[in-house]
Formats: sequence, C-alpha cells, structure tokens
Amino acid sequence: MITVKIVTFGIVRDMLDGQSTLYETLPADARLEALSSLLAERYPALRHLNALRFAVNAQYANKDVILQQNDEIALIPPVSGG
Amino acid sequence: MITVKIVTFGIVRDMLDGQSTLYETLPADARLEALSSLLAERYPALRHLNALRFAVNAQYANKDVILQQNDEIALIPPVSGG
Amino acid sequence: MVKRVAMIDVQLTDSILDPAVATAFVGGSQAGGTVVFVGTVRDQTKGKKVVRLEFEAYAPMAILEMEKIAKACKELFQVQKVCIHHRTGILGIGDVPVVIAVSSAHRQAAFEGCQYAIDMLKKEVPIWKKEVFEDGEVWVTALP
Amino acid sequence: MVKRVAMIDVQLTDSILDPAVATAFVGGSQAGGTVVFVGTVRDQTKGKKVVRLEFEAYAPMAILEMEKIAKACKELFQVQKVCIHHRTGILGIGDVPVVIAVSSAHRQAAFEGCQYAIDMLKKEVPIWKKEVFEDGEVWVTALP
Repeated sequence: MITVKIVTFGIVRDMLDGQSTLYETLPADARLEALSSLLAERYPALRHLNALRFAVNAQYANKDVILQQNDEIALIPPVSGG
Repeated sequence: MITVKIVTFGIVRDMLDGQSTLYETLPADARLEALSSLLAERYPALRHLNALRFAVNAQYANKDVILQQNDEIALIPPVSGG
Repeated sequence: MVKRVAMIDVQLTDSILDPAVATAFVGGSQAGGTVVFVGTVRDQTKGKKVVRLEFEAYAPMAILEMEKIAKACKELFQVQKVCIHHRTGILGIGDVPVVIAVSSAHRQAAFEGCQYAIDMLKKEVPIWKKEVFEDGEVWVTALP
Repeated sequence: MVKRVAMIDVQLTDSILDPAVATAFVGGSQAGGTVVFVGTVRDQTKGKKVVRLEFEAYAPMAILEMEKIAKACKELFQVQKVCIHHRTGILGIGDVPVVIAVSSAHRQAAFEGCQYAIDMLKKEVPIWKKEVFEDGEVWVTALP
C-alpha cells in the first residue's frame, strides 16, 4: 500500500468541506484514475465542475500515471488567474 | 496669383539646402500637382526619395487639390517615428 | 568571464505589482519594443457590482507553469526578455493582479509573445479567483 | 450634471516619457486589461553601432494625426482609453521615443488597438528620425 497527499484549492476545497490537505491510502500499483474515481464517489459535488485536472508533484498528469508513495496530488478546478 | 508657404523636414530640408520654410507664387487656380512638378524640377534630389507625400494645412492632400492663398504646404518624406 | 543576464523573471507575490518594475526588467539597449499587459480588477462582471477579488494559487506549481510559459514564449517568438508577475490575496477594484512584459528587437514579436503569455497563463497556471459581490461570491469559471 | 472624462490623451513633447503616466491615464475601474507599447532606442541598426537618434516632427500635423489614430482606434476596436505620447529631440541608447497605452474591458481589443496605433503611427504621423553613427548619419527609410 502507498499513502499519497492530496491538496485542494478554490471551489474544490469548498466541495471537500474545507479540507485543504488530506491523505489517502491506495494499493501499491494504483493509477491516478483510481484516486479520481474514489474522490468522485466520496464527493459527488466534484462532478458539477466544468473541468477537473490533476497534478502529480506540481506537474499536470494523465490519469494513467501510476502513483508513488508520498506523491502530492493536486486537484485543479478550472483556473482563473490573470 | 497666390502665394503659398512651403515647410520642409528631415531629408527634404537637407535636399533644399537647409531651407525649412520657403514661399512660392503660383497662378490663382494652381493645383498641388503644379507645385510638386516645380519643386521636383528645381530640386532634382527629391526624385531619389522612396516616397514624397504632401500636406496642405496639416492634412495629407491629393495632388489634384487646388491651392489657396496662404496655404501651408508640407513636403513629407517617408516618416519614421516610433 | 561570461556575463550572464537573466532573461526571464517570474514572481508570485502578495505584494502590490508595479508595471514599471516589469517594464524595466525587460527593457535595455537591445530591445526596440516592449509590450506590457496589465490586468486590472474591474468594478463589475456581467453587470453585477464586484466588491473585491480573492486570488489563491498552488504556489510551487504556479511558479513552475509561469516559468514554462516564459521559456516557451522565448522559444516560439523572437523575443528577448519575458517578465510574468502575478499577485495573490485580496484585491480591490482597480488593483493589478497580473503584469506581463515582453521585449524584442522588433515589435511584432513582442506583441505576439505578450499575448501568448497572458493567454497561456489564463489556461494553465493554477491560480483561482473568487469574485465577491454584495450578496454572494463565486469561484470564476468553475461551474456551468 | 454630466461628468466628462477624457478618453484620449495625445502628447508630442521634448521631455522624457514615462510609461507609467500613459498606463495610469488609460487605467481605471472599467478596464480589465491595459496593453502598453514602449519603443526604445536600440544600440545598433543592421549591426551598425548607433550613437544617438534625432527626432523631429511637423508638430501641428503630428498631433492631428495622432489624434486621428486614437479616435480610429476607439472606433475600430472595443477599447476604452487611448494614450499616445511621442518624444522629439536628441535621444540616447535606451531612451524611449514612444509610448502607447490602450485599455479595454477584455484584453483582445486592447492588444489589437495598441498594435493598430503603433502600426499607424509609423505609417502616418509626420515624425522623422535621423540615426547618428560614429562615422555618419542617415534619415531612416528616406532613401532606397
């Protein structure tokens, strides 16, 4: 099993009841896809977003990436800087 | 007969031996074309310019405009502001 | 001895942004033209009066993404220096959340580079703004 | 009572230009984006070292033409305010001969308007520059 850190921002943090950091334990060969599904199931509000991207260790990541112990996963709702 | 004022700038002033202002007397119904030809004949260096435009009273003018007493004619070589 | 001059300046800060700082960074004796984009907090969105904006960022990634944009800008266009400054925190009407300055020998590249940088920033950099109105608030572009 | 706010500022001056002045003129609570073009005197032209530039203008007409450009800019693009400042006289390397600032609610119009204004200025406004080199001088673009 591995443990990953999840960080949230903006509306996603609101949807996760204000949690800006949480930890999740996953099977050793888990892909980002699995984490995504797990969160979508636990926090159905996430499905209302116009889009949701993920970053692994501060880089945008595809859902087929295999997660590693201590990875930092960011949930990125539509950005609106500028 | 009418008298018009001619003003020059940049390379045109150099081509007119440093004269920044000169006056020319023309027939009462003279067009800008006539003044242009007269100057081109008197100052052949003008023909070397990449382009030469004219302004009458601070507005770009076509050569068929009829000149009036006291008009201010500017000889405008290629501009290079900015 | 090789004199190295920084060609890229990226900053994420909660301090006031001064466009003159970004403009000065990219200027110099090789630059013929500098194009600067200054974003400003507007007093209304779709006719609704805005009280303030709150910007937050995923800071380490936002800085990486701004650096990527600045580097891509230099690769894609014939530009010399690129400066991207973004502010976070609470901003009032007329405050400046973003300044981008790009210099080049010839102006067309600076215009294209500056526009590219702000377009990409708005698409890729993990920064979010919440618009606060008199009767509520909304995370911009998050929901349909 | 009607409050009138100037939407156009055109200046031809022999004083130093400060981009911050132009930027401040066009800014405001309605502007979402401001695009500023700053021209700078380069240290070389086609590899030849420049010592200084000398700018001269047919002043009354240059001002009229800059005003025309500013007005056309407002008619052609969805921009709010337009500022065009041009300097005359002797300028050294790194000095600023021109600053154009354009603001709009949405940035695309400000980019297009600013680029239009500098393009038109370089085509239409009766201002001339002489490049002075170590071994001679030339009126720019006058001769083949």
